[in-house]
Amino acid sequence: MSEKRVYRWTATAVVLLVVSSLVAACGRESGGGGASSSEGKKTLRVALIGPQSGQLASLGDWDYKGVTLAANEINDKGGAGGLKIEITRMDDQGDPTTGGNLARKAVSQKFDVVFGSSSSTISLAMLPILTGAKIPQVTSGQADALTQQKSQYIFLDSPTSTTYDATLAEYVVGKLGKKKIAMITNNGAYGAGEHDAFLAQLKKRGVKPVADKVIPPDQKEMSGPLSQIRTAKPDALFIGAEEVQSGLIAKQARSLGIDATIVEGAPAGTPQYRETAGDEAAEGTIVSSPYLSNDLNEQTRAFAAAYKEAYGETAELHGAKAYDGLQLVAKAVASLDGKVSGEAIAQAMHDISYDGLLGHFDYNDVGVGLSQTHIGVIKNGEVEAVEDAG
Amino acid sequence: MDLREILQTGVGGLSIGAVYALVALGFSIVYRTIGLVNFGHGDVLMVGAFLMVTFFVNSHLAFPLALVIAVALTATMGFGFERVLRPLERKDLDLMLIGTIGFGIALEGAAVLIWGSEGQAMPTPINDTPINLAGVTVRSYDVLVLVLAAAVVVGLYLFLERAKAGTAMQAAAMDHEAATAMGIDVARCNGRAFAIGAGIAAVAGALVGPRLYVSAGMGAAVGVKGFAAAILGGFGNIPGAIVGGLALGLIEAYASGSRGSYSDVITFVVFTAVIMLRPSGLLGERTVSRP
Amino acid sequence: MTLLRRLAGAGAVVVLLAVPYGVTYYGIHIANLVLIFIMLAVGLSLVLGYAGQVNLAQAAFFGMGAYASAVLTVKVGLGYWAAFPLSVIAAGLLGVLVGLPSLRVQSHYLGIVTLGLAVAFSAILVNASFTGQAVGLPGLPVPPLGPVDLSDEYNYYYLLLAAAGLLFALARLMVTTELGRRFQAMRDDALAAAHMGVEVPAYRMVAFVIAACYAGVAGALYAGLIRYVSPDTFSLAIMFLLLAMVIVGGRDNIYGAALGATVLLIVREQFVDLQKYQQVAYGLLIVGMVVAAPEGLAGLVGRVWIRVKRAIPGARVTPAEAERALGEAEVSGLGVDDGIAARAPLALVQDERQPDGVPALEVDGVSKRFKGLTALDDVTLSVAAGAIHGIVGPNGSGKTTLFNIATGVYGPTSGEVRAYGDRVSGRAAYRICDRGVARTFQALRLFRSLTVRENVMVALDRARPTSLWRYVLAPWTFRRRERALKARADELLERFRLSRVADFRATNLPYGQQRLVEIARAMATGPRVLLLDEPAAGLSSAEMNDLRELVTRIRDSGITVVLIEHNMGLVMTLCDRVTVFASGRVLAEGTPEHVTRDPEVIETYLGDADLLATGDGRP
Amino acid sequence: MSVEPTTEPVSSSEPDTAVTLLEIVGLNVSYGEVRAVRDVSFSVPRHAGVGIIGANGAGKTSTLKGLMRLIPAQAERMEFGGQALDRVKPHRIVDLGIGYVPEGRHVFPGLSVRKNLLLGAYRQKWDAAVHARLARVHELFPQLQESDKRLAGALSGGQQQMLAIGRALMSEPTLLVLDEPSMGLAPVVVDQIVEALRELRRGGMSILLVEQNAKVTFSVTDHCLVLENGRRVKDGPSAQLRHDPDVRRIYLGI
Repeated sequence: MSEKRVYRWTATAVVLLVVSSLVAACGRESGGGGASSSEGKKTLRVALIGPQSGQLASLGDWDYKGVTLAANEINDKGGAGGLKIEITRMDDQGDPTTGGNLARKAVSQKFDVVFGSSSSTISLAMLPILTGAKIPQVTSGQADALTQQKSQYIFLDSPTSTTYDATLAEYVVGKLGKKKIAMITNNGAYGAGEHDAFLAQLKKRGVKPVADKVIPPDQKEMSGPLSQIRTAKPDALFIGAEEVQSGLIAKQARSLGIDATIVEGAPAGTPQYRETAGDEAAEGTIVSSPYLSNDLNEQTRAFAAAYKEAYGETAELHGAKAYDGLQLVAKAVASLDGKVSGEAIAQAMHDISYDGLLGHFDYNDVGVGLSQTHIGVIKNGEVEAVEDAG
Repeated sequence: MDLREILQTGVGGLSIGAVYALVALGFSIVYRTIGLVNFGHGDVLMVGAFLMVTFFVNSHLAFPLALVIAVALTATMGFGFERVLRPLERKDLDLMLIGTIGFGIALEGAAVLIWGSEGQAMPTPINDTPINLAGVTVRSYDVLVLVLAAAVVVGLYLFLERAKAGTAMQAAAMDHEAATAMGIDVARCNGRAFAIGAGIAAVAGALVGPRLYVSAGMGAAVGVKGFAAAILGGFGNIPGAIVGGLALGLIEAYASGSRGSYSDVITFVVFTAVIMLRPSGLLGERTVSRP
Repeated sequence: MTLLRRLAGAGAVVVLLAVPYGVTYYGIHIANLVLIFIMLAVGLSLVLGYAGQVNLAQAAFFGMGAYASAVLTVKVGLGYWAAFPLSVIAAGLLGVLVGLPSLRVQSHYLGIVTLGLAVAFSAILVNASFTGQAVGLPGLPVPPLGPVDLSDEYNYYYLLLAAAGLLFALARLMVTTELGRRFQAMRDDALAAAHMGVEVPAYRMVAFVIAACYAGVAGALYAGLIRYVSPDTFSLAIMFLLLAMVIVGGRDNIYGAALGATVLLIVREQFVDLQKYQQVAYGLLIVGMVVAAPEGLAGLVGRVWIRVKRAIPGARVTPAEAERALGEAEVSGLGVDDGIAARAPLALVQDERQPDGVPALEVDGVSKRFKGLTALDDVTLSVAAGAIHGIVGPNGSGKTTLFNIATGVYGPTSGEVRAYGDRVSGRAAYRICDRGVARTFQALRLFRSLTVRENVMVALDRARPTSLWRYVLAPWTFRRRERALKARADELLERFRLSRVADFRATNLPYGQQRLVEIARAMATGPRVLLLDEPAAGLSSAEMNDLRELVTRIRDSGITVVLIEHNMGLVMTLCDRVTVFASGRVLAEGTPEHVTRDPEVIETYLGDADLLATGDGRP
Repeated sequence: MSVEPTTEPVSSSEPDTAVTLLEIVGLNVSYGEVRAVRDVSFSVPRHAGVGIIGANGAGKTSTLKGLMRLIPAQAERMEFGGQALDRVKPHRIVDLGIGYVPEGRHVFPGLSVRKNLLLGAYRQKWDAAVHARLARVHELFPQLQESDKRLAGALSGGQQQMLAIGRALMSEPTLLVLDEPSMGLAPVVVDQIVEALRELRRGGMSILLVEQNAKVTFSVTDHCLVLENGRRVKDGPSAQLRHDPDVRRIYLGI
């Protein structure tokens, strides 16, 4: 028996020796990058952490395009308070653990600002790490849970679910007077947030949903719950799910003969929703979104043109959110004239206000900068703004 | 749930069940002839679906033509896949398990490289007008799915029962030594079986494309359910795969109908109960002749 | 040699302790994750690699450990360390639940069932309100440890190192003692293991519970480290990553599992940037490893190490070591001619339980039908205590079926088999073994991954699963128990003159020697009745004589022998009485001389009664 | 015993010793450590019947499987009709005209009797000639015609044996190789099999028969080979071996 143990022990020792030196090496090498002293600071280092694969890949892609467009524009005009903006993209693969790991990597490599992530769950996983390291975190997630952490370093670049759904409920129940409302939401972080927010708004207006179906985020075949919704004969159907699933729900609802008006928050405003649902099923969908279309005003038209020229795609909400986010950070950094630190940037972002594509940004102490959305309706493939329902 | 709803959910269950049946068929035919449990089979379906997107959606070919091209291409790749996985055939299960999972991961990576990570929606080939049958709405595309699935099953049955090559393939599965003595080239039969399995997966991918959303990750979920369906029906048993697929589709539909978010829980708990009661599945396992 | 070993051991410990001082904040986080995944991978290696149970729910056990700790601390309000043991127990209970199907189904069936239950478990996590649904549970408490601030990952590293070291040492103890041997025996050949007294169903459940508890510890410590749990973290992707770690590392090897976990995690972190190509490379790496080096990294390291050792002058490489690493058995040199006749009496314990006058083995009207085929038709025969009883007959006449009923492979359709008066037919194989009935098999069924001595030790070991508590509560007792068991095994091997091959893998020995090992293993269970199924098949004439002498010595030491054999020369000279079978029925019974004169027997055998008449009638 | 079959060997078609159909020189087969066949040599002249007898585990089946290239085997020379066997792929052996009836029959249980037989002629087009052959097999084994549509797995042991022989005949072989056709069969069925083999011999078919039952072998072959523990210990004309004390010793051990 002893020979066996000898060879085993020595084999493990040799290998662990090699491996731990590898870990040490990779640790030391990546740590070095961020050691530039703050006085001679020439660049503002921004880490963009978001999904590049899996279900949420499109969200990650739009964030990246919005931030990069803004960065290039700012750098062309001499950078943020003289600092050249440098973006480093990291893929969290739509998994909170990887998101947490990358947040620690950002802290370890002393990034100044972190953009991420597009999903509320991953942003929530990153929040304690970045806040602990006093690094400002700008997220395109909109779950209310993000604001409940009472962090001074979290900044949502879009209104919270409550705001989306308050505007929506006000228009659907108040303006259109629809009473028989059915709800179908997935139990992912976004879907659950939308479900609770919209239900609260309905209760406030004394309306009880005629049907309230919850499905898993990856379910694709919804004929079971939809057929029950059809029996309830609703005249409005609220959807709380990501772009792709919302599209599938709309398509399957129409093919099951449900003709209720479809009512949803931001996802319904994206090209991906319309493409998945098909123009016919998407027709007439009521959308609550802070960025209804590209030709709201002069600023949005310029943004849409620059976006089209840079990426050959039509701009939409998520790109606009990220663009506003970086413009805001740049304005905050400019106001610091040189003394750049995590704390200073965060404090500046609370102090200043900014008129962006999505509206007037003025951050409260829990990280919400925008509290207003607009109502739009999808007509033959385009989102048209209804009169201001704000 | 009143009667109408029960029937409506049932129709939905059958349409997704038909897809699970096709996936299960792919699993069973490869297992029956080669003794290989290919956990990457879901990803072969994904490749088929992406080929449909390329030919039917992007290059606007007619649906039947695009379908034939996609199936032919995936089936030819099937021969190649079999060559890659041949060292794993008839090996013990753990190596086969992780080997084919690795193969699936590689396929997913390749799909991301070729078709991008976002994936694409696929319109239904015929306009999906609802047909009203005594209060129960049946989506016309569901009918097409059931018809095409039935056609594949009949085609496979005819090939196995009538065609000489099909009979030879069955013989090779039942007794590969006696088959060799009769002059049957068992190795080529295995390649052909894998190609047929891949072709059927391509059909399933094409049919499920409009229903789900074609993306690199779509294979895994459908793969697990398809494999469960194959086992439920009786692994390696061709009629069993069809019964298992439809049964699993119905279980899932009724589970998601009643307790919505717990549908996966109910589906797999019922599946475990059936397997515990009848370990060899509803119609009995047909194993391959392991040497 | 021991100097080299101690040096290497100390070196490893120093390195492990020094890691935090050489890495950045991100590096230490990766090191912490590596330690957590080592605990998970070692647990999976025990149930999948050693016990051969295809468990695809390890990620769910990991999730249960983490969530139990989260819920108990945040929702129920317990302290972290109060919740810790409860979380491990919760994971263990889930292990029992997910392990139940292993009693009914195995291999790919068990794979999909455990995978399904894991998917169901994560669906529960996503839906149940108290688990925070899809958002999960943020803001988990930092484990208090006196003055040490465990929110600092550098300090947490040492907590994880201690836990991983403890679990690794416990795993090493388990695999090098009775539990590991029984797992591997059960994996190599569950039927043969049951015949050696291993309670296969109980040990399958034990394997699942151990893997679940390992994952429970890892889960609770993960909750303490990350302080945020969400359902996505315990998904199928993590399960397949764990599986890759165990298989790429080296399947039935806890060192391999630890190695696989370390290497794969670091490779994944290094490649996290070039995501697109990483997945293809990662998938192909796994396929390549499985096809090219099924024994994994540990196997490769082992092989390299042996070659290095051979190169060092003076370092002695024992043949057993070479065989283990390089697979070549340098045993062909061991001729069989050194004989297998043994001097000392072979019975281990003079058994006083033999009530005289009661037949050693009674077959009472036994029939057995398989879906229309009648293998045995109302067979009755009796074997006197202390006799050597031969059973002969053409192929397919039901001889082996009778043995299978007597030793519990399956039950009879009707009738009963009794050993020394108490019923054995219809009982589980390991219970029949405890009643003193042992057997060898027609086709050799030695445990291929165990050495000759380990094969015998599995049979010698009479411990019941209930005595497994010792591993946790009194691990030091094993040194003494193992030494005693090894001594008894060596003594038995000496009697069978197998000591020189004790360290070789049993299945690499020449055919004759393997037959001998199988008989020695059967004798190790301390039987009162020994059933030998065609022991002479494939033996040379020299080996045949040794076998004849061996069986006689076994009988002389008070053990009744029942022998199925085709070689009539052996049967004639060895057996006191012979029963002739033909297509499932007893054709004739009596002394060898009487039986071979019976015209019906000759008819069945030679097919021509008058053939004998022309012979010179020599006995 | 029902019908008492004639015990002398059939010899209506004289073995054409001039032409050797099958020539095996120095055949060795081993499974890992176990050397099952140790340089066995024999030959089968045209129209002749050669038997291989010996106790269980003597290497009889391994010899056949080695010759049929179903298991790895080494030999100085293995020729059939002048062609070297060791360069032919296993599934091409049947093209040379060797029909094989495996030990334990190995019919295709899930296929019908008709399909089993047709697969015997897999290498030819399933045309009129093949169907004529099918009729001839039905004549030789009438029971196969009655159970034409039944699944082979549902047949009795005897019927499966006839099917296995019929299947091998479907490729119109010049040499029929049979491995223990009498195993596990009732005596009356064994007689039917023996009668069919004798009729085939009368039709000029050459046969290589491995059998444990000496009587069956002697009544169908002209020449016999005796194997013990993988080695050829004795061979000679069947008539002479019938009364040889060594044969009796091997079988009865006295």
